[in-house]
Amino acid sequence: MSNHAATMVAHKHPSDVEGAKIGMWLFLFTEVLLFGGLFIAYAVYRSVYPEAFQTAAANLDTFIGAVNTLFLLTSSLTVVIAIVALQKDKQKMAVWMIWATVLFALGFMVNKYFEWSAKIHHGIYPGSPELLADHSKGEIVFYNLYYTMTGLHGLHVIIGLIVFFFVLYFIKRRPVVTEEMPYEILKNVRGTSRLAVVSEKGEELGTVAQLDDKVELVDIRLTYEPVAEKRDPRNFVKLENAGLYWHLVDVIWIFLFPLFYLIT
Amino acid sequence: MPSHTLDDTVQNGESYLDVKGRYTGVFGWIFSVDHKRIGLLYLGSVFVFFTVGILLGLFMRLEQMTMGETLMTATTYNRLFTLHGVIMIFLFIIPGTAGTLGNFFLPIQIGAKDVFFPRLNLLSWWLYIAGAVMALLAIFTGDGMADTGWTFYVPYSTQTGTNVTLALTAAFILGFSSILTGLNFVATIHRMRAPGMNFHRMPLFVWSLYATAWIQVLATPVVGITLVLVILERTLGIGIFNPAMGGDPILYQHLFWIYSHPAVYLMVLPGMGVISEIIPTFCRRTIFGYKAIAWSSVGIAAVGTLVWGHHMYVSGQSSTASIVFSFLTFFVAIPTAIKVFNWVATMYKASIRVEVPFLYALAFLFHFLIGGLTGLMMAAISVDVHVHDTYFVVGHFHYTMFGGSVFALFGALYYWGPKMWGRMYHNKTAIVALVLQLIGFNTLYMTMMYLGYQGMPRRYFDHLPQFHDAHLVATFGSWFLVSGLLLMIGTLLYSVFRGEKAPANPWGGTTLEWQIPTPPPLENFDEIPTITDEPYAHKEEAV
Amino acid sequence: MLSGASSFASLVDDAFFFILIISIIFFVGIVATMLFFVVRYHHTRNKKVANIEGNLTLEIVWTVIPTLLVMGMFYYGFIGYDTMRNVPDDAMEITVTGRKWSWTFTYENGFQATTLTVPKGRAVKANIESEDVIHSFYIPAFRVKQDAVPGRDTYLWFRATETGTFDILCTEFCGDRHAYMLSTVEVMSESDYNTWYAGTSGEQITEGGDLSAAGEKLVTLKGCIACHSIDGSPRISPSFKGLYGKMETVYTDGKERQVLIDDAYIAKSIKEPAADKVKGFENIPMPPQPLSDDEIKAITEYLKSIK
Amino acid sequence: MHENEHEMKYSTYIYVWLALVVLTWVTVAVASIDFGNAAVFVALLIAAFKSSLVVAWFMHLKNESATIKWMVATLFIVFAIFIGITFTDYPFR
Ligand code: HEA
Ligand code: HEA
Ligand code: HEC
Ligand code: CUA
Ligand SMILES: [Cu+2]
Repeated sequence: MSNHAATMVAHKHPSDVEGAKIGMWLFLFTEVLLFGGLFIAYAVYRSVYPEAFQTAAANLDTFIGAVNTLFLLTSSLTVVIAIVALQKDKQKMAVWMIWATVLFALGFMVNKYFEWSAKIHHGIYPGSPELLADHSKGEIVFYNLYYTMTGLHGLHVIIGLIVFFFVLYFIKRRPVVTEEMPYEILKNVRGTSRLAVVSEKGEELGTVAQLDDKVELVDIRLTYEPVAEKRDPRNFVKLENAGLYWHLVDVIWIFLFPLFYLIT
Repeated sequence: MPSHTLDDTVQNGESYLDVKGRYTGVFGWIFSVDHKRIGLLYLGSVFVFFTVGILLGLFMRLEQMTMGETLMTATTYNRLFTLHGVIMIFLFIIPGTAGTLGNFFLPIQIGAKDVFFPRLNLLSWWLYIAGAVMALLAIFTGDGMADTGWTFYVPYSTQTGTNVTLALTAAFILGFSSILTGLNFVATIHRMRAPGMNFHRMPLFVWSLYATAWIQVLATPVVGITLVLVILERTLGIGIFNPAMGGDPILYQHLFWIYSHPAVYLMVLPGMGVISEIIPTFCRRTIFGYKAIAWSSVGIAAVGTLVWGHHMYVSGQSSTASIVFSFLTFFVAIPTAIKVFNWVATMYKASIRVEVPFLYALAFLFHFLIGGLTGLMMAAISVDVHVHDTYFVVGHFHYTMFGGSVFALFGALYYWGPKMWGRMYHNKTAIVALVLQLIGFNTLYMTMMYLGYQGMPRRYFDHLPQFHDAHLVATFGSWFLVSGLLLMIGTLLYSVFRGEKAPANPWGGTTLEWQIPTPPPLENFDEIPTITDEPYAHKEEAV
Repeated sequence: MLSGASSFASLVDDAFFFILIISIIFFVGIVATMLFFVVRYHHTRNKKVANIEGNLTLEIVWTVIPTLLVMGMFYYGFIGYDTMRNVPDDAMEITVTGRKWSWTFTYENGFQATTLTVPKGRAVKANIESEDVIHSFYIPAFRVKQDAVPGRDTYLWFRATETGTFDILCTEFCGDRHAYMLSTVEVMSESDYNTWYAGTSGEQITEGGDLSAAGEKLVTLKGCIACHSIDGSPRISPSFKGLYGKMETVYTDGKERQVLIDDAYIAKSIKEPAADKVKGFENIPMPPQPLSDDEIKAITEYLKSIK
Repeated sequence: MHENEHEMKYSTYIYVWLALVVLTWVTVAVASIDFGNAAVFVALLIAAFKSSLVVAWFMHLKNESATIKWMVATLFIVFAIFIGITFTDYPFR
């Protein structure tokens, strides 16, 4: 250990939840605008081909669309419940709710799969000969948009699923906390012999009591057994951010549903 | 009175350049999450690409020296200006000022130890490198670099056999790198200001970065998805812009410029921020109209989102749209004018020291005025019908981007270089380089504007005889510019490794970066300062 | 300055000079003030600074004055544009077709040519269309420009005020030979024009009898020679010289095969160029050419004749 | 955990979810009524209402700081501008 120890830990500012939230929201903004570009395109083409859009929309199955809407809405509900549960230290409940979310998301994808494959089976997919031959330009545009927008949305659902698996992993894992110990605290613990100093490779170097005065910062790792009903605060933030992302996916679908399925 | 002087609190912390972390050597740099090292990483990589970009510019000029095919074929020329544009915009100037100077000085200027998300910051740089490598790969794979121009207009870009897909993917990734930087800066500015530093005590460079960051976050995703749509059309045949499938090629232009017009302010705002730092420092007095300058950055960013259609007056958009866009475009001139007037007013009753950074600030003003005022000419619809897509536009944007943003960046390197690497530059050489640049720059680009008004279209591999003499003059000017740039790069490199050691505050600056040691210690501040006064509080009596 | 040869020239130039003059006043004023301050308040001359933090009156003045001025500029640009977009009722119409990389002009009687001829003093409306990618129809001397957008018809109009020949350029990047997508417009006096126009006919070129001669005209008119040379010299696509009757290596659906170039193959190459891609040119797309069967026959005859 | 965090209740969210389900039903039901051109607006209006429920409750925007609320407002203004100004073009062609 040397007094360079400080550089071994990333500079950590005191954990600032508000800042992390700002970051997350800004990230969501970019997602909104990513879809935003497509919504602009949709708006433009709808204004150019109003009738064709209605004819084409009539060919999409409202029932599947509505069921999928319910799936996503419910999955959003299960996510918030998971968050509340974690806040109330009900870890098991939270885990169950995340699984429920995953299930609904899978249900959504399965539905989408059947919907797409039925359409593709009928020869309706971008650039297909049937589409180009039998449909008006407006309808072609409609289907192009439909595949792009629901496709991009589906991609987000898949990403969301992966994120939830990560969150599950974090909630269940044995937490290891690396913290920076400020100088003042270090001063106070210097005397104790109960804390061990360990090299980066893991070999024990002695006790804190034996540290010389030059050391100003140490990198400490706390490993503790998870108590069944105790949460690691950082998991909460992770779940919350995953939830924000998931709700956004939901919000986008709330618009996609009427725009593609209902305006007939 | 500067009340946040830290001289007494500063202790001899080790400079960030010497600190040894988990990794050493190159890895100590490319895996470092220290904002200062990341800033320098950007600086290094940006300058590599800048050199490539200017070389391409030089080749284009050489081709234009003669008529007909001499140096290269038309296809090569078309790839060159595409690559030149892509490099200069996505690889050089957008990450150039924000990524380099922003990363290095934003945390210091607000009294923070780092940016809010240090690891995300490193990720941005890695994404930048990934995008850059991909752009360069596009040259060697498939059928070679795209030949579409940096604007990638459909349907040409969906039909050409060249490697547009890879070039677009590169641009997409670079866009994400830029978004992450912006996001990081907004969070940093909101959450990490030193106690007492409210928004109206932030240095103006920080204000300009704040406005820039918002543009990065809000406009970039739109172009991201647009480029994806072109990729989808090329790979999967989803022709959202394809007229044969009912699509509208002009919609692509709307979506492209929704980002790319605000992007020009992304390029120039940080530069303007730099100028707002340099001027009061060398005038030794407080800045005139602090709030006006600060809020005009936000104003430019805001109005800048409303005007994209001025690139499309003759595209076939409706006349109504052209008129509305023209009307709105003129309003960006107002916040810009406010900045210019306040800068000049700052020189009134000042005590001016004419050092190289200050000379660059003057050069910035000189060029940017020309660039901006020609912008007004093109904003007037009937004039733009004539000059659109001619060398007049090329002249305009080199004046704003090169004469403006890039000169501001050069000025900043002289101004902040001593702080960044702790060494001074050689004064005389720097001045000679500047003079060469000025002569070359104006000969080159003023001539281009003349050519443009005569009707010389841009992106022309060859030119008609009546344009020949002016093209010769322009090429001649480019050689002066080359010499000036080479000399400058030489001087800067020399200063990095061999220059005299720089004092902590060579210019008598008042902002926080001048109150800490040179080069700054790893965590910038031992103790986070408390701010009680405006950033440019100079003493009345010069020392 | 570039001479102006249409009624718009003065509109555009006046707006330009109006802005230019204001710009020069501001530019010179600002740069001069700046330099004056640098000299006057150089630290060797002025040691005591005045930390003036701002001045609301000044701030307002230099916001309001530029605002008024730019509104003037907008107005100037707007009236010019307004005139450009409102076509007089008596305008004669011409269709301008842009394609890689040539222009074709079709007159009201159906006559087609690769250069434009217009009468002096009469309003001419050009209906602009594109067969492939975006081009832009630009006549610098007339100060007019309009993009040719596939799938969307655009227009412009002008009234030539001087006789003579002026350049037509393409100003939207459209590929390799963008810089050679040139033509000219000849402005004739009204009477000369009428005589010339009376001599043209909209009759199909293929109706003349000699098919090969018709084919020769067509390859120019339809822009084939923008890409295909007729003397065997290399361009971006196979030369027409010696093409007919030769064995060619092509890719069909990605598979390489040999074909004999005969009538049927030529017709297919023109209608569905993407079906067989000639080896060595497989990445250069040839746009499908909207030609009638007669025209294709004529071109085939012509190709036979250039061995 | 964090002092400024709100005590959350399961029931609130279940009510919000119920509202969302009902609104979904309303959109579907309303779609069969012929509003003519207004149909899009009705559908979008309901969608906007639904999404604001999600944003306000599920995403807790309601309890966030004024800064974040302002940021979200900025986002929507900017997006509205993008669409709005694009529409100076298409209807006037
Ligand atoms: C740093 C980059 C930058 C900046 C800052 C600007 C600034 C401006 N630009 Fe520029 N522009 C580009 C980069 C930039 N531009 C690029 C890259 C292109 C081409 C893209 C392509 O096609 O490839 C382009 C193209 C472009 C066009 C399209 C031309 C065409 O293709 O036909 C137009 C048209 O309106 C325009 C206008 C303006 C205006 C009005 C400003 C204004 O912001 C300028 C405001 C500044 C001033 C006006 C000067 C200071 C003010 C005063 C001194 C006050 C006194 C003046 C009065 C108000 C009277 N620009
Ligand atoms: C920051 C932006 C930036 C900068 C700095 C430059 C710099 C230069 N540009 Fe740039 N230019 C653009 C951005 C920029 N350009 C963009 C966006 C386009 C539009 C592209 C498009 O149409 O899509 C464009 C288009 C463009 C054209 C129009 C092409 C056409 O339409 O046909 C031309 C023509 O001459 C040109 C020339 C130059 C020149 C001569 C320089 C000079 O400044 C370069 C001067 C430097 C040198 C001449 C070389 C110096 C050399 C070194 C320092 C290194 C030497 C090293 C060794 C010898 C090992 N540029
Ligand atoms: C934009 C450029 C372009 C234009 C314009 C163009 N062609 Fe082509 N042409 C090509 C290219 C490239 C090829 C080779 C690749 C391919 O087969 O598609 C080709 C191939 C051909 C071939 C087959 C040649 C061979 O060697 O097998 C014929 C015949 C032909 N073109 C006729 C025409 C005619 C007739 C016209 C005008 C009406 C025309 N082309 C216009 C680019 C062009
Ligand atoms: Cu056609 Cu350029
Ligand atoms: Cu612009």
